[in-house]
Amino acid sequence: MSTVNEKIAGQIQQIATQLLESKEVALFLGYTQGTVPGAMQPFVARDVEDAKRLSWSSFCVVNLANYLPGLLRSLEPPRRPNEPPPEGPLPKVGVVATGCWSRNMVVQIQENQIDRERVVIVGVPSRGMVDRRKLQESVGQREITSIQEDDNSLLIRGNGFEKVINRWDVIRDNCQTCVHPDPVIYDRLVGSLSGDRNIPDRFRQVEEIEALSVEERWNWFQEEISSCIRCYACRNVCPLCYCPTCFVDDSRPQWVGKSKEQVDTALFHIVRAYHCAGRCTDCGSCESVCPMGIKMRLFTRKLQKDCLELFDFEPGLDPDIPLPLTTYSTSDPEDFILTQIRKGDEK
Amino acid sequence: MQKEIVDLSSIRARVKKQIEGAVPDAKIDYCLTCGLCASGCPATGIEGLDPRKFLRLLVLGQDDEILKTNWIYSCTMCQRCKYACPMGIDVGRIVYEIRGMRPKDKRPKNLQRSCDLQKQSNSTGIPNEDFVWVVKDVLEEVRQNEPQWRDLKAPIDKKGARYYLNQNAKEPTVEPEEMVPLWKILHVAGIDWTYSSKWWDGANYCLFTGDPEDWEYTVRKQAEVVDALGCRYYINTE
Amino acid sequence: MFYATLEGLRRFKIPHNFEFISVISLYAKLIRQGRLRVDSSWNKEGLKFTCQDPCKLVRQGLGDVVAEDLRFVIKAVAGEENFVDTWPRLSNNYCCGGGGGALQAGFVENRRRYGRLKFEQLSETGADVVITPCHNCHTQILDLCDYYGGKWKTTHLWNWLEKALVLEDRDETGKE
Amino acid sequence: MDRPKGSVLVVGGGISGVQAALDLADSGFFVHLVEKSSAIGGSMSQLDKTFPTNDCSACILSPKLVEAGRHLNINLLTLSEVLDIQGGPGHMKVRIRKNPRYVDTEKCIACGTCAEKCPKKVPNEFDLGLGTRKAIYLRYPQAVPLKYAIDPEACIYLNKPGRCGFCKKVCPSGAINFDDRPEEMTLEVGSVILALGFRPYDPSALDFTGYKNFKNVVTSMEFERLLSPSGPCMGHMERPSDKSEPQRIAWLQCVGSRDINRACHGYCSSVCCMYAIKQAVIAKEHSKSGNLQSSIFFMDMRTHGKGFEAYYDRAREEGIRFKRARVHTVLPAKDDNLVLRYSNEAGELIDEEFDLVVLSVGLETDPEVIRLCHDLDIELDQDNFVATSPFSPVATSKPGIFVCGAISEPKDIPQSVMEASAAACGAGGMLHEARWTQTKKKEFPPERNVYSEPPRIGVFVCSCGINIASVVDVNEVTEYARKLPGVVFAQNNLFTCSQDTINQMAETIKKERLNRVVVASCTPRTHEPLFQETLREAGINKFLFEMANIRDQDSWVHQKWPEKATEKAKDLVRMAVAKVRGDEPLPYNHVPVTKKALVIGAGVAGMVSALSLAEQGFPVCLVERKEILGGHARKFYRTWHGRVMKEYLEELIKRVESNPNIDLELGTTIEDVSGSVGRFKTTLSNGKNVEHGVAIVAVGAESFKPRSGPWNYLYGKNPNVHTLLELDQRFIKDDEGLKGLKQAAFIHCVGSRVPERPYCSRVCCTHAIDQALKLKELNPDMDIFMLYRDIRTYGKREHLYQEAREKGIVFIRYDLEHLPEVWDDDGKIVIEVEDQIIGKRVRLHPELLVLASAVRPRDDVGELSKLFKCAMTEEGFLLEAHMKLRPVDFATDGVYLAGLCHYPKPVEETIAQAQAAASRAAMVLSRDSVPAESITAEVNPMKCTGCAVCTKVCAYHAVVMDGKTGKAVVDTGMCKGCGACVAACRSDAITLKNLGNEQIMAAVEAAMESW
Amino acid sequence: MEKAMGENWEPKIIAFLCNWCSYAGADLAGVSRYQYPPSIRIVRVPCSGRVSPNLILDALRSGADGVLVSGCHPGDCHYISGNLYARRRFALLERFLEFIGIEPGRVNFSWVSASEGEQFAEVVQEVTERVRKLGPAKKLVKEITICPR
Repeated sequence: MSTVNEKIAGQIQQIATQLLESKEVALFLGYTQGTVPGAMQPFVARDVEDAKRLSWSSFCVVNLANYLPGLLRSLEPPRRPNEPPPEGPLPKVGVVATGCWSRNMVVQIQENQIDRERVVIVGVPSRGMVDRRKLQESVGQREITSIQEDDNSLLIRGNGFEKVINRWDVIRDNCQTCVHPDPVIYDRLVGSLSGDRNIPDRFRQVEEIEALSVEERWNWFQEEISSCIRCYACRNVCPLCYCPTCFVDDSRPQWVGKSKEQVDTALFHIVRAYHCAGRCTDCGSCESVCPMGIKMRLFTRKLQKDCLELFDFEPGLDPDIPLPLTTYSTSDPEDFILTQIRKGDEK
Repeated sequence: MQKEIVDLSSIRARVKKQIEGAVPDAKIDYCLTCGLCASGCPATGIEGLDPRKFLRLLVLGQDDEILKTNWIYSCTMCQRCKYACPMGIDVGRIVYEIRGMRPKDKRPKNLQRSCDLQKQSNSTGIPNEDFVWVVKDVLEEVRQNEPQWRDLKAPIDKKGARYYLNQNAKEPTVEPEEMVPLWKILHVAGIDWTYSSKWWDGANYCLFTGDPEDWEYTVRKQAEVVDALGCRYYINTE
Repeated sequence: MFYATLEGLRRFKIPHNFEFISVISLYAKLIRQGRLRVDSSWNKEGLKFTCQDPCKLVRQGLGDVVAEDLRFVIKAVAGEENFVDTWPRLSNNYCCGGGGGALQAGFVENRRRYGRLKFEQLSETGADVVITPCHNCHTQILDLCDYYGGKWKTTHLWNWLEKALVLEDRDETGKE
Repeated sequence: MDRPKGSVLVVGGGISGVQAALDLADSGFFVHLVEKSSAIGGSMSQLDKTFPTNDCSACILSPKLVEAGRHLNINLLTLSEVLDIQGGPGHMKVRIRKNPRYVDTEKCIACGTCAEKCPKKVPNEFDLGLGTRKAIYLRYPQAVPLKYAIDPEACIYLNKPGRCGFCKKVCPSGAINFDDRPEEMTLEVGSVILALGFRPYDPSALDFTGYKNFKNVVTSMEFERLLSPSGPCMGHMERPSDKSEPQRIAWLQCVGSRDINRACHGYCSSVCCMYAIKQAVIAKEHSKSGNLQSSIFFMDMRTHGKGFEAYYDRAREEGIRFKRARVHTVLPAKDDNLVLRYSNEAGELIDEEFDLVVLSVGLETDPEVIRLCHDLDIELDQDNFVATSPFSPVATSKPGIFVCGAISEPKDIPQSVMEASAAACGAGGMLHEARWTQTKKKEFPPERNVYSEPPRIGVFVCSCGINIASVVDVNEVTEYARKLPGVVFAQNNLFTCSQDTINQMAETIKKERLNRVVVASCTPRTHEPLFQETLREAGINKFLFEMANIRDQDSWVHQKWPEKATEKAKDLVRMAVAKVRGDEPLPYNHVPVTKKALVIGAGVAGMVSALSLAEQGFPVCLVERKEILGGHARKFYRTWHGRVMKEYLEELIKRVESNPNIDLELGTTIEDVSGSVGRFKTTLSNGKNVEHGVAIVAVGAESFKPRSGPWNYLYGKNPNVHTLLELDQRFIKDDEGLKGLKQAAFIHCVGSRVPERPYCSRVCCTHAIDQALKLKELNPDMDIFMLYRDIRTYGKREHLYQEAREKGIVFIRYDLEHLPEVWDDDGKIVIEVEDQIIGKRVRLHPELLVLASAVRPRDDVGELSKLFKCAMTEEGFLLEAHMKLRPVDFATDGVYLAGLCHYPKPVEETIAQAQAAASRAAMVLSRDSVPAESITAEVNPMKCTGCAVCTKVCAYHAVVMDGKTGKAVVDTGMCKGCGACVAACRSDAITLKNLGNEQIMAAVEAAMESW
Repeated sequence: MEKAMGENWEPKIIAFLCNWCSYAGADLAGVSRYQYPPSIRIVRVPCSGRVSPNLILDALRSGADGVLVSGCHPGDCHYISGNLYARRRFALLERFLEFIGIEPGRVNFSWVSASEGEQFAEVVQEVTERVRKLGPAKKLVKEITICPR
């Protein structure tokens, strides 16, 4: 009897094989086993042979959408940035997409980063991915030599220990609070849809910060970013950060200093988060790849919460609903506007 | 609640047409139904009517109701509505015409009687001689009791007097001493005045019964008297 | 009835050689000319006066002019400061409800209901004396005061004019 | 005959006069704009907000006034009056008297010192006497020209020479001239436009309103001033008696309108219902307590304009009370409050107390204007408005003299603006041969190339007399400026804007080889153009310039802190220098114009537009989807004035067909549109391509046919149920059958003002009433019933309503809760409806039932709007650029609209709008090129990700995605330079010329440099 | 650089004002001589829609004790809708800055029309008071230049 993930892996292989064989796609983007125990890594299958290497587990933490625009471009003849693309149909790419990845792809479509016609999306309803830090904590900081997955538990072995842990306990925060685990757009579906989840306190972590005093919040923020080494892994893994020149690298104007001064680090995180406002689908890749364990998801999560509260908007659900910062409503909240506050006070 | 249904297979509105015949500028149709009249009228609500509703009944040809309602005797024809009406519609004038349309025996008795008496001479019906006697009697009393007024006058039928004074019948009939202050005032001012012994009462309720011929008759009689006396000015006690 | 004659002459085009005038205007003219000398010093208690603008005399008859004359005479007689005006007033004043034959017509309840506004308006002024220069008004306002429990005295103008007359040299006044 | 004069006289400097002047001056004519008072702006400048957008009146008006004030081809003659006009079209001699201002406008810098010192206070007529002003005064803070004037009646010196004269003593620029005298002049012009406006009705005579007797009874115009931030209580909404904020306000409608008894104004003033609602809404906003209770007492609510009905609906939702009642008596109550006594519809007397009563006074013609019109032999109508005809709505009885605005009928601002453009079209059309013959053109020397030069910045610090210098140490600032990086020259001037300093500045630029200039003085909003022109005269690009606002935003607001103000001035100069360092020369952008118009739709609107342009010599391509000209008007019997449509239409069609400048494309629609103003390319359905500089959309609308649903009323089921246009058909055919009818009924608002179509169709009340009158003409004994919700015979149409009542047509009001019931009784129509006055149901048996059904937008308007990138309203009508001041323009430059596709309107308004659209189009077509914004956005393709956020936030569709490269590109011809795209771009790939992030940051950082 | 906090401390506030409404309102405050504290340094921008979060952050980074962004009232925008896009951006930014511990009152937004001179003065007064209460800005300030004085 195989596990759910094994079944999914099998189906992905099957679909990829069929797509590649039929030449419907030129490449298939999925996951394969990594070298570290339990680790998975993004993988591009170019032929039927490669497709056999495709796999699936609870460790697929990096959002595949990030690689899509590049892969698509790689299939076009080389050209300069402002040169027109060639005429005629271009090769397609197959890709595996969970709920948040697919929502990310919706945003990418809205922002012209991928051409929906050129991607074949294999939707996989997400069961949540593992937070390696939680996992590590659950076994102390002992070295793990192997991880064996069952549907609801993980068997972890290391030098001199073996432990079974509840899978859900080590699932990433973003997955635990995810309300749309199902893919929003897909061409093939693997597994069955599980439906939206109702999580009343999905923004609990944000609310906890909000409940702090100003100074406490400032201290939290400063502490959170103090370990940042400005490696930009969070930016690099993010499918929404696709500017040719990132603002941190710009010198005219110089928005952010290149030094490791805390102010500049702060500005980097503020602007990075703000750039994701109304677009971030909370895939958690940034946090998963941060070598320093900075919980920068809280920043984007806050903006996500506000977008929902202020504009009743969640990104990625529908390509026809414009992104919140590209539209407006005449009745948008303005209780923060001084002249409106005063009016309110007088009343 | 089922409302009463008015069937208008054709509007006859005879009353309206009759009024329009008698009063070419009645302007009943001009009504905007804005309600300004009703807002300004103390009779609004009395007998379930007000000037606006009243006009509306006319326009919709509800003649029976118009002819039946006693609201026309609560409307004092004061014209306060006309004063502010954007169309200047004179509800008082219309009420007057409708009062006249009532058969005499269906009119308020005392009102009709006052007019009928006026046509004889005065609204109270006292004989002219009594009026002359009361004036003389009261005058005499003042002259005797109040020495400073011993030369007070109350001339009657004095030809060529400059002022003709027309006396409301209420005083000679009910409170004769109320005539005196005016005599004194005129006396002090040195006014040359006279009463007449005929058609001396200016109350004239014929204005209110709705019969123009009665009204005209009584005023004509008064005018004849004044002109016969050759007075320059005609004043009454109001 | 002032208006009965005024409008009667007008409407029926009755030929006549006299001029029809109001006694109120006559009082005012005589006072202005000095032929009637009046003094308000009698009003030591400061009795407050107000007045009714008879519809037939003012709105339908001679307009605001005669109503202003009325006020002029009352002020001369009772003292400028002792006159309290009503609102509405002059040509826009409320009818007392006694006119139009209402006093004779019977419908007493309706008549008093009509007069309610007049009663409230007059009460509002706080006046001690209400001058009613029309017989209908006089009777109606007297009745309203009685019926609704008013505190004022309803009178004709002539009583107060008589009271205020300055008499000593009356015989020397010239002729008109 | 000689060529006509290429100049026009516009009389009246209100919004319509200003609009007419601007239209003409921008299309090749020289304009003399005569205004009686000391400043232009008219009544609109006195308003607080405008309906239905709640725009700040002064804010939207000011730019137009400033434009008119500065225009090279507008000669502003304030304090002036027309005495006499001689001659005819093309050649008129106008005698004008210019009254003395006693202030030299060349010298006055509007510093206000004079007024501060003037000892004489008089009631301020701008605030309708609610506040005071001095004998030397500025009409209002944003006045154009921004020059003081002395009121000769109030001035102490002028009345007793030798006394006072303080103003002259304190004026820093020596502008006071007590010897100023009236001047008479004669102007030769080709045509005249009268834009004489209105005056608010004075309700003093209506004693029952209590106006003048009670302090807290004010007119609506007075209330505007009470609301206005620049008014006597600075927008705090205080009632006159005790300066407290009213909590209960009542508006009384129709004061001085629709009143033939006391006001002698039988017409409806058209605007009062809307302004009362607006005031009620705005008052609620102003209310500090937040529980202001607003009540409007009315007889018919007339919200017949675009967006008005929705505004009315919203007001009701916001809790504004609407009482269908008229108040006869306003009574005094405690604490200067007022009691309104009114009868409700049930006939019960109600007393209600208010803190403030606003009389919604109507509009009337000023007696002085009446006299002027008599003198000029201009025909007036029975209401003393200038008489016009429906088919030439802006022409007066005198050839060559046109009219616009409220002087020809009470009307709102958009309608006035529309007519202003129409009048400009009339005047300009008549004089088109003389276009550009009398206009002036500014010539500049070639510009020096400064690209390779290092910055050489000159700083001019103005003392503004003592306006700046008395607070700010200008010498210190000048010395400081001299040391700033890049600054090679710094100088202090007494008045930098004076003519001699300006000349000297130009010399300095040349001599010192300056390539950047900073002026530290007043506000760039008024003075930047002047200094920029100086730069051009000195041979450098005008965009190499910045201003530091050290007066309005420094010395004037920090009078108590001179040291800090000086520090601030230094900061501001440093910021300006930092900014100017990054300024680059920008091109004076122009778009060449294809001198051809495309007019879409050949109904009355389209044909009038096309003819108006063709007769001025411009080629027009007139596209009509049907095979026949005439549109809707073919089905229309007569105008409410009684003019038969057919005669006019046949004549119009003949003129269109025979005009050689008009290419007719019948049976044709629009397939595709590209390009922008001056250079559109349109593909027609017949395959033809049209290149054109402008387009006018006049595609009309449709009549709503209630074949089913709640408004059916037997339509299509009983042969005797018609729509208005169907009855018109029977009139046109002289249908004898109508004569014998005994009873007819009309139902109004069929499909209008209902949830699915929540707007008023504007024309149906008048149309239905006119038809009822026509039926009465055919058979005077016919009983006719009109079942209506509010009769909306606005303006002079009210006379028609009166006539209908006079003729015995019976009006019965219904509402949505009490709809008429209509059924078929064996082929006979039966109607039952409640008469709300007598409270009984009335049963009618009409042999003819006419449904005044809605005018609805055409379904295909949406596609057209997309092609031209024009917006639409929720109802599906086309949306103009600005509801108030740009009623015929689209937000897309070079595209205009006219007729029913904009909103339902009668034929006279359609014609006026069509002429207006032609006028606006002629402003483009009369030029070889049109200026475009210089400060525009620019894309760096190397940084652009193609995410298209910039295209989405651009309100002008100026940024588009290049389909080939996948990058954003800016159409500089369409870009207005707002920078919304710049702020939206995450990649810093799009920037605004001379307002890039780097430059703004330089200014910000400069502000913080020293502290 | 240590900023003196005290009675006489005048905060420095960068105000981004749109050209058509708020800048004009600031002018009107001057014309009407409404007095307000000499704390603000006005940067004229075409539209409040031109102001990106980056510019606001830059002002803070440069050491501004406070920031004010002011535009036309909704519906009055000279560029049709610039202020409405801005309103969304600012709503998110304002909440976000508070979230990471920037004091409420450092960054302020207002609508001031061209006819609201007094209101402009009041806004400056109020913003200045808010900032004064908070004291000199320390967060997100980049100490680059050392004040010579």
